[in-house]
Amino acid sequence: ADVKIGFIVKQPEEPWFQDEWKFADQAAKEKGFTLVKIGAEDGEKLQSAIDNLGAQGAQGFIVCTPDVKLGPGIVAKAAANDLKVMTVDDRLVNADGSPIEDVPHMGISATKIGEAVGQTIVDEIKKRGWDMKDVGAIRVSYDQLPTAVDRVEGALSVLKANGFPEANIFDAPQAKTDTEAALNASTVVLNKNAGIKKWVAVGLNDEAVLGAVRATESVGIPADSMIGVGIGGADSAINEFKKPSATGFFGTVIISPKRHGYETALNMYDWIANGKEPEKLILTAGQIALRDNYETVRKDLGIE
Amino acid sequence: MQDFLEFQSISKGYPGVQALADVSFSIKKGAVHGLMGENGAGKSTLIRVLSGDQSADTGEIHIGGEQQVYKSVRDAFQAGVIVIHQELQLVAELTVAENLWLGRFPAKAGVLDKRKLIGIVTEKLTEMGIDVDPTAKVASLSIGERQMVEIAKAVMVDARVIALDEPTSSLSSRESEILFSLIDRLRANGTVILYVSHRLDEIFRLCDSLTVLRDGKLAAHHPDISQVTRDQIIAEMVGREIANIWGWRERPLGATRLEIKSLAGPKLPHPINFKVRKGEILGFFGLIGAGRSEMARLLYGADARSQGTVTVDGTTVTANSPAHSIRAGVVLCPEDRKLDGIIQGRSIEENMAISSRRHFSPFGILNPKKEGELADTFIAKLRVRTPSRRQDIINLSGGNQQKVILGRWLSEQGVKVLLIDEPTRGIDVGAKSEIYEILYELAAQGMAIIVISSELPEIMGITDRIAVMCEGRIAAEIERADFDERRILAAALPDVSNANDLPIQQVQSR
Amino acid sequence: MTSLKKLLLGEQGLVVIFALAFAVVSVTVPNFLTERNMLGLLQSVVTIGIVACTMMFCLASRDFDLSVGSTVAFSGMIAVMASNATGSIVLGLLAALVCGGFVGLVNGVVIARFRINALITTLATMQIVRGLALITSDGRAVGINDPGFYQLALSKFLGVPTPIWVMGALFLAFGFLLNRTVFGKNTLAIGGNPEASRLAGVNVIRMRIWIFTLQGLVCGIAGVLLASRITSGQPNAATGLELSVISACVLGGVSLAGGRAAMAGVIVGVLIMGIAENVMNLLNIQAFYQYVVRGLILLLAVLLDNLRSVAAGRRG
Amino acid sequence: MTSLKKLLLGEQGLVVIFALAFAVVSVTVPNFLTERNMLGLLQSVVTIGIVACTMMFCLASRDFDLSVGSTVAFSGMIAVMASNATGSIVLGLLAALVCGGFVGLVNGVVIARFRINALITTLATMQIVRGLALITSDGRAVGINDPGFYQLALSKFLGVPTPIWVMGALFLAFGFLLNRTVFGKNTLAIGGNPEASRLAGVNVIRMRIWIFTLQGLVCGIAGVLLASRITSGQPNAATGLELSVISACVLGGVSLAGGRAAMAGVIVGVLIMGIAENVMNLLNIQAFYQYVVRGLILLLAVLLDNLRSVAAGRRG
Ligand SMILES: Nc1ncnc2c1ncn2[C@@H]1O[C@H](COP(=O)(O)OP(=O)(O)OP(=O)(O)O)[C@@H](O)[C@H]1O
Ligand SMILES: Nc1ncnc2c1ncn2[C@@H]1O[C@H](COP(=O)(O)OP(=O)(O)OP(=O)(O)O)[C@@H](O)[C@H]1O
Ligand SMILES: O[C@@H]1[C@@H](O)[C@@H](O)CO[C@H]1O
Ligand SMILES: [Mg+2]
Ligand SMILES: [Mg+2]
Repeated sequence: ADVKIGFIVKQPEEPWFQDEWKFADQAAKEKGFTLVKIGAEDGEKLQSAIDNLGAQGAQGFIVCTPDVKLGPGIVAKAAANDLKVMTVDDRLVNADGSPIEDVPHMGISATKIGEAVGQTIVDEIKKRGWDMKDVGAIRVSYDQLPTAVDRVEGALSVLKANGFPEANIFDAPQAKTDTEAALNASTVVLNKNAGIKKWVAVGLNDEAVLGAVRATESVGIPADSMIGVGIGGADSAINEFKKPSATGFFGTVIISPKRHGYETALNMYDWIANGKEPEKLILTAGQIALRDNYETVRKDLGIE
Repeated sequence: MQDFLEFQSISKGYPGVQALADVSFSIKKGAVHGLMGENGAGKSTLIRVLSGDQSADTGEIHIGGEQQVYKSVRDAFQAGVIVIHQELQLVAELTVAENLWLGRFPAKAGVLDKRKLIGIVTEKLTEMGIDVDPTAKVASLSIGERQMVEIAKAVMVDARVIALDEPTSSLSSRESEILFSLIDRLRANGTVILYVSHRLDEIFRLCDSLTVLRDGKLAAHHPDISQVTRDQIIAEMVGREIANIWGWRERPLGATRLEIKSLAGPKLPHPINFKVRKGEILGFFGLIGAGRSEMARLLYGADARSQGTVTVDGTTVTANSPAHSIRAGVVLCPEDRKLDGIIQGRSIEENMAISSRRHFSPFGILNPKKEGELADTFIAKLRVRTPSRRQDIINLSGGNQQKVILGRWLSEQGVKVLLIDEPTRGIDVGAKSEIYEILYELAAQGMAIIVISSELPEIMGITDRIAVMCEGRIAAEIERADFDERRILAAALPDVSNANDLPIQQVQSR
Repeated sequence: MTSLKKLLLGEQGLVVIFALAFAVVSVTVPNFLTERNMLGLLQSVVTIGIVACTMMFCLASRDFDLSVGSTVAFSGMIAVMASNATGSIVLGLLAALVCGGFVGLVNGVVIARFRINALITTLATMQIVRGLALITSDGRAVGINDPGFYQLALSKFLGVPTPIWVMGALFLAFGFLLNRTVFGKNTLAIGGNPEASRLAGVNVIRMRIWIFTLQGLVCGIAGVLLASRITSGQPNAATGLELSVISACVLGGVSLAGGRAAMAGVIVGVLIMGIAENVMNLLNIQAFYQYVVRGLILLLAVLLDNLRSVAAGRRG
Repeated sequence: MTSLKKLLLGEQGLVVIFALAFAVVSVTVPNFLTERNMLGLLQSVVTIGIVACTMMFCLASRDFDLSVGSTVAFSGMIAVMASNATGSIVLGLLAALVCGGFVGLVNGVVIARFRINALITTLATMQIVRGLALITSDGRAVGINDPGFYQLALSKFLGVPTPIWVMGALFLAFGFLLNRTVFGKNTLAIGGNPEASRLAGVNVIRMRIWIFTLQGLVCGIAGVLLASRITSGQPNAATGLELSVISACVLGGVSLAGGRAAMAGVIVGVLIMGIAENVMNLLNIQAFYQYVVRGLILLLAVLLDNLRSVAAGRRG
């Protein structure tokens, strides 16, 4: 029979997911199966999406869930529709918070990505010879999104472990996850601490960190007094690197949508067509990209 | 003089109603032409066609020999046609001056000319003898004042044709007189005036010629009004003779039904006291702003009182809201049907049953059959002109809307005190006498009825006693045996020294 | 010809147009008219459908409620937390209803008694309640301990899942309330002319408070079903629900200017929204194009309905 | 005593209350009343402030526009793409204005000419335009090639950044338009009583189309400034802007029922929203509590304003 596979993501507008879909499409073309791409921003939409896949005769789906706690519901819904299920990016958990190990997963832990960010910042602070006491850290936060908290906390934990004073970390809560909101929130932090001249910034993604960078520019902090490290590595970050002169946006942790999109789709196909069950857990690594090496890094990850 | 304004076979239909059918007549230059007919006869529709607001299905309008083709009200305005509509068309949030200029503000390159804006209006208002502040927001004016502002629109520019649709329905004789002298001046200038009214006195006082509509058709055309009599016109309108519109007769009066003690509120600072007996009809007369409506609203609990008690059959009505008053047997039919009466978008049936349905809706569950019967009864009794009781009330003619609102209150059960504010505003002669009959019937059953009216003939014609209000106080209480126009008007006027220029011609012409 | 026109443009015009559209979709879109897909479709509109019942009353009385999404999320979370804490699903349910009802009551009192603009009030409570949901859960979803709770959503009766039955029952109940009771007529009257209604003895303040409270209670029900369906209480659930629900109502002919509403219309509005989503996914329409299509469908639906009322010569 | 009461409850009451609140905040919140923070605050309200100018007209004429957020994002993106493609910033600017104006024109024509509910129409265009933004950019941020474009936002005049000047200029211009021109009076008249305005010969349809078109143009300006501030065109920018802008207007005393509006009020409304955010961040209030506080401030502001109008004895 024809193989039909669903690929459900939580935020279809995000470039990351566009890329995952793009690479999954590649796999579909190679193997000749149908890929159904559905965006599902919340638990309810996700439920309907699974029903919808069942109704159109798909055999399985890959999902990046809007919330990991939706786990038991997703598993039950998949079973009810007789669909195989794999997760990507974010791993499902039970009611008690433990991972649902039966469901094959490919992803990277949010905390690990965050730690990579933190490490990059610490290295650069040392390289520039700054005294951590004089440096302020902007924590562009969006605490209602659990992954966002994990990433930001991952980064800050590395900073603190390396002697960054806790008192110099300032929260800049974004009202929304766009650059303007991050810019407004960061501006307040900078103005409140006008005495601090050197800054670093972490956030949930590139857009958040960019907001902090724009804020430093608008209050006249020079680019070489700012170290912002984002997460994602898509166009927002690349645009920054392409600017004629370096900005405070120092680097970004690129995670590979290629593996996440292409390999998961391929694995699901194998599972359906050949009965070959995928590995239960594959963790991919994030890779740091800077202004001068981002092109190579992207090539290495196969996303050019 | 040749005919200046000509209607040629005008027809206009709405779903279920032929509002105008093949109506043709013409009016001479400089004439004031009356337009009469029962409620729903098609008067306002004809005026809406003239104003460019609605287009006729067939037929032509000629002014000064030229055929008029209007795509919008603007075209009609440019052709020199000014219309004062039956319902007030004012923007409450704007000032008096701004309302008078609306649609043609004085401006240079789009920037308002504030001087001219206020200057000319002040001039015109003074000229007309209208005492309203041009910079006041219309929201702060009483209905009567608003009506005067509406009328002032007619003189803001020089018009060839002015149509006035029941301009005096909420005016007292004093303000009406201002309008009449204005009309006399316009007539002298050669303006054609089309004048709609249900008040025969006014028609005879003002008009040179007259047309009567019936069921959308031309019933009669009188090029010279001096050739017709009142009774003839009534017969042409209603299709039957009405011997005595008022029909008042002696009734036995019972014990005190309603007692008001020191009633006062923010807009009515002087405490008011009065009593009404079982079976009695008490009239309240006064000039605009005398405080009659305010008194009724306080009594009914529509507005918050600062003090005072309302006692019905010896029991004091404690709580103070319309819902409570109704339960205590006190109801008010408000004066402003558009603002306080009709419920737009809902059917005649629902508009009538809204209050009384609680008597036949066990556990809040409706009884559609009962509601239908009730609606049909009052549609027939009050002669509401409509294709069906399910018609949206907004589609009725003004007078018919008023009848529906009256029906709402006349159909209430267990009413002990009925307050009606301007009950026959916009209602035709035929229906009027039927409404009075219903009031007498209710009174005979023991109800205490309070009628507020600005029409002196009406109040003298149907009440047993008149309380005259002046500047928020009851200036006089007069028994039927002592009714006298001069006395009543004198009491209504704030300053007695003015008693000599009482506007009594209108009353005398009766 | 004329009778077809009459049918299309009559009172039930929207329903007829909808039936035609449904027939077309059934024939042209593969996998659409299957029992599975129909059940899936109905389940996908349970939240919108349930909340639309009371939103209809709210709009009909010339009010507005933006806080429904937050209230659904909050009461769903409370249901989960309460049933986890007490071990009793019934207590969880009750807690959700109390919570939802309370939010509605507060909205109603502030709007009706203190006469504060409904848009602003409910925009404020929308944020406050969302904040409370985030605070009580610390921003994380709360898992359900007792698997019995999932059964609410999974259980079936005559092959149809319970949530759909609940929605159907509420459609019936609120349809009855609107057309056959004094409460319903008074709601419409208030929407038509609040001042006239008050003078006609309707206790407008009490009515409005009741309508908002009912709205809150119904959000509580929707919240419980949602939590059960997604097997957790999520503080971020149902964002943007308010606009979907209001759209469904307006599509169904409820007037934002008050005074006009019909349950059949609202059901059709809800179904149109659900079918649009369903069909777009069945046809595998790209995410970005879905935005455009969704917008166009909305426009088309009101445009058709509008042609209808213009032809019917409605005034105002 | 009475003169204080008069001041508080008079026409300018909201402004006075605001001035008092501002004084209190200045004294109690550290770092608030610094030049840097003031400029930061003003910059943070540029988008809301600019769009509020025309939203005021829209609401005053009894309309409603939910599409502003999408239009700001879309026209910002178009500005960047056009200036990248042509190498000319001016052409980019023009392209943004044309785009914004076009969206507004479409809204206006559909709403005024085809008489379709404004809420539904703009909800539809909100989605369509967002979809277009995502489609043209493939969902990605578009970087600005010419650094001169950033200068729009970074450049200063008399120490104050250009965007703030632009906002100020628009406040003046639209304040003038509202109070001193035929256009403004007609807007208020249409909102206050559409039927009376039509009968008085105001071309209601043309006015409404103009208002929406202006709204679109102004969104274009806001979009360009936003793109310049964040140095890229982002298809996801400015989501939810519509509700913030409408809140600011309503806070500033613009009536949703039409007919009532004042520029000073709207400016105060915009500032209240900006100050609330600013102060919460200065005081380090936790994100989840910010929701609650934001809601409470909104309520408080309208409550105060309401007390004022009740005391002033306004009817209806
Ligand atoms: N938009 C409409 N839809 C349906 N019927 C209408 C509409 N407008 C008017 N009518 C009907 O047309 C008829 C004529 O109405 P019109 O308003 O011209 O009466 P009128 O003579 O002015 O009465 P009144 O003395 O009560 O003002 C009435 O039966 C009315 O119900
Ligand atoms: N909406 C309003 N706002 C402010 N003042 C008002 C309003 N309505 C009436 N008034 C004022 O209150 C006073 C009493 O008016 P009321 O309407 O009670 O008088 P009335 O005797 O019934 O006269 P009318 O014939 O005008 O109805 C008048 O001075 C009037 O100007
Ligand atoms: O939401 C994030 C997404 O932005 C991408 O970074 C992959 O991981 C998901 O959890
Ligand atoms: Mg009439
Ligand atoms: Mg009165």
